[in-house]
Amino acid sequence: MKHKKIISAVVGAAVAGTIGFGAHANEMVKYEVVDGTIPQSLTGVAGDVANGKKVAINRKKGNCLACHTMPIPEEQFHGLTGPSLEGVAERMNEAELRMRLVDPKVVAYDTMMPSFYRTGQHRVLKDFEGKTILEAQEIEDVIAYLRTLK
Amino acid sequence: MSKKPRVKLPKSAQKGEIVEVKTLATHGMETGNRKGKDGNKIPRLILNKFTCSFGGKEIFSADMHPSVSANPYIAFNIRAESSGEYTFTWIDDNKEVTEVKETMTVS
Amino acid sequence: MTKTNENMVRVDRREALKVAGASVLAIGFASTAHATPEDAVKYIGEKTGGAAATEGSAKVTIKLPEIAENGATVPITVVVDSPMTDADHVKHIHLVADGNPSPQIVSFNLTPGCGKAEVSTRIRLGKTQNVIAAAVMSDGSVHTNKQEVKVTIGGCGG
Amino acid sequence: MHKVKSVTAMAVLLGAGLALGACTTESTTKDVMKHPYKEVWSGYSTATPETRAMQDDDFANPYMPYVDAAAELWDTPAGEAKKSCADCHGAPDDAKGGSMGIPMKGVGAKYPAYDPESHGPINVELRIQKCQTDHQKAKPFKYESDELLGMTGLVVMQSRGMKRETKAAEQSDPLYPAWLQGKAFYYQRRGQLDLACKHCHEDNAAILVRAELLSQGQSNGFPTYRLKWQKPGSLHRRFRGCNNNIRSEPYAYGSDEYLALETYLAWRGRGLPIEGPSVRK
Repeated sequence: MKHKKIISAVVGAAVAGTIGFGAHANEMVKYEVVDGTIPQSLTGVAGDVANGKKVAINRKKGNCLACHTMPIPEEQFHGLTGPSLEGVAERMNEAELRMRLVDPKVVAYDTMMPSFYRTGQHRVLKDFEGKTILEAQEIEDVIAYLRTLK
Repeated sequence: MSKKPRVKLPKSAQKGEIVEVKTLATHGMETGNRKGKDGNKIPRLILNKFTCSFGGKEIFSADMHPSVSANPYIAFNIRAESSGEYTFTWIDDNKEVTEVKETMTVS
Repeated sequence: MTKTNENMVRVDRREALKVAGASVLAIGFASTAHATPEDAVKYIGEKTGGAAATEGSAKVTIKLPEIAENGATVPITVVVDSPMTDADHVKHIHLVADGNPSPQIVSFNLTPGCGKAEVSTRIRLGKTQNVIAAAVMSDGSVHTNKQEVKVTIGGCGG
Repeated sequence: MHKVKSVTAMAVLLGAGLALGACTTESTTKDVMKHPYKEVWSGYSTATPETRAMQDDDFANPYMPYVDAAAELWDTPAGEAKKSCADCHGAPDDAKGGSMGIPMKGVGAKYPAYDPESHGPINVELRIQKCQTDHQKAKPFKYESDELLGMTGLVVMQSRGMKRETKAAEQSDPLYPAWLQGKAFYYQRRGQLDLACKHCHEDNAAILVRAELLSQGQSNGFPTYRLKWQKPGSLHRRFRGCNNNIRSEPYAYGSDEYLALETYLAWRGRGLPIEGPSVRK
């Protein structure tokens, strides 16, 4: 895939630099998009594989199984609208996965996949206004988990 | 709005014929396990008893628990013996009784 | 990945859903405690006075969808093989769940006047589990059978 | 916006003749008349045999006690005018439509209709309310009340099996502005999950999301008894539920936005038989 270089179009009121755990959604991490990827970790803290798997399964969080088949046989009913995530680590590197999770519309404008780290969508339910679906560290955790799917 | 239970009983039958009876009541069947918007448990309120009787004699009954779906549907069979009136009764947790009577002619 | 509507229309829902495993979903029972298969057996024992049950009895047929579209309303029919005479009939059919907050679902009380031991109703199942039907005969014998139902999980985080 | 060909975008282009893009204002008449689906199907066709059986047998259909109760209300004089529905329309199934000559048969297939007073679409629910206000001089049933659901079911039922029809997509039709508005709604992403109706019901219809087989989002089964609700419900309740699921602020029952969407959906489902009151998962 070839893409024009896009310079970080940052969403929300970005607070540069200092972000870690428990970041409030309206203090979003600034990130840079390079050739349709996000090379830099959002938090600088290594992702937790076990927590990433939990977040991926959780129907209120990643809910990845809604659309993707995953190598998690103990979970019943995997969705089929998206590609299977078995072996996804062979197909996408960390930077590509980060882009797909943070805001997939940058590389696939018509995708059904939610942007897990973005705010400002149209007519968001009041309880979720100004909040991202996942927190920055949760994004990193899910990436770490997905990287194990070889 | 009072919603009468629906009862489907054939108007007529041959003596000895086994006929199917279908009943459909309208009731929320509140389980007692749900929490309301205020965070408090919504008290249990279900239809707990259904009875079909003929000539004062019970032919069929059901003891229902919260795992019966809202708007309870119960279908069963009866053997047509003689013409007369069948009484169908539902009782809820507050002992409120709903009754429907249907007549079947047996020849 | 081809996603044209026309070639997907005839998807057999049951086949599609056989991508299986095990699930947890609550429908109207926001309860953490769930009955276990042991609770179900114990409950049946209480209801039948502890009579030894013939398990997996061919006399008891349970008709349930293999996959329930929604656990809130699952249609079920139970048929017990019995002549339903004064001398030999089914007295009770107990429906029992081994994964709901409590095992009891409904007990049907039959008489020879029923002519036929076949009953249908609709039940709530909080998750994938077994439904057990226990038939108590007029001679006191107990026949049971069970059937697993997969309860679907909704797509949106719900 | 930069253009990138993605798998999804490709799939959309390959998909069932989807000439309708995200833009709505520049459509030519020819474009807008094109059907978005090659084959239109009802949610009934992908329901399980058990759910279909519940719908097929009016006795087993748990919506019907509500309709029974509404049939009693139909004959009951109400309001200051002390008129019943029957006084003007005859029996619900009267082909001549009583003294006013307005039969209920066909209403479910033709609505939403144009309402000259509001200069926009009016659906069956709002029409019943308007009848109560204007002719019975009565307080209308509340939207989504048991009474209105029962009455809507009773009215729509008279059109069962009739095919959905609408001319709303024709520029000369008074419903055309609502059709355009509904179309814009259909293709607009919304909510924290950032989904438009079309992402599920056009791009991915008949594909599983978890255990949920996505439908075409057709309206021909409404009002419906939904197993999940364990209760009858209106199309606008379904809209609100869908919006909530994608974490988008829902609109009010009977709102202009939902009436426009209802008008547009009727067009997407034209030709489908009216099934209401149906049974759905």
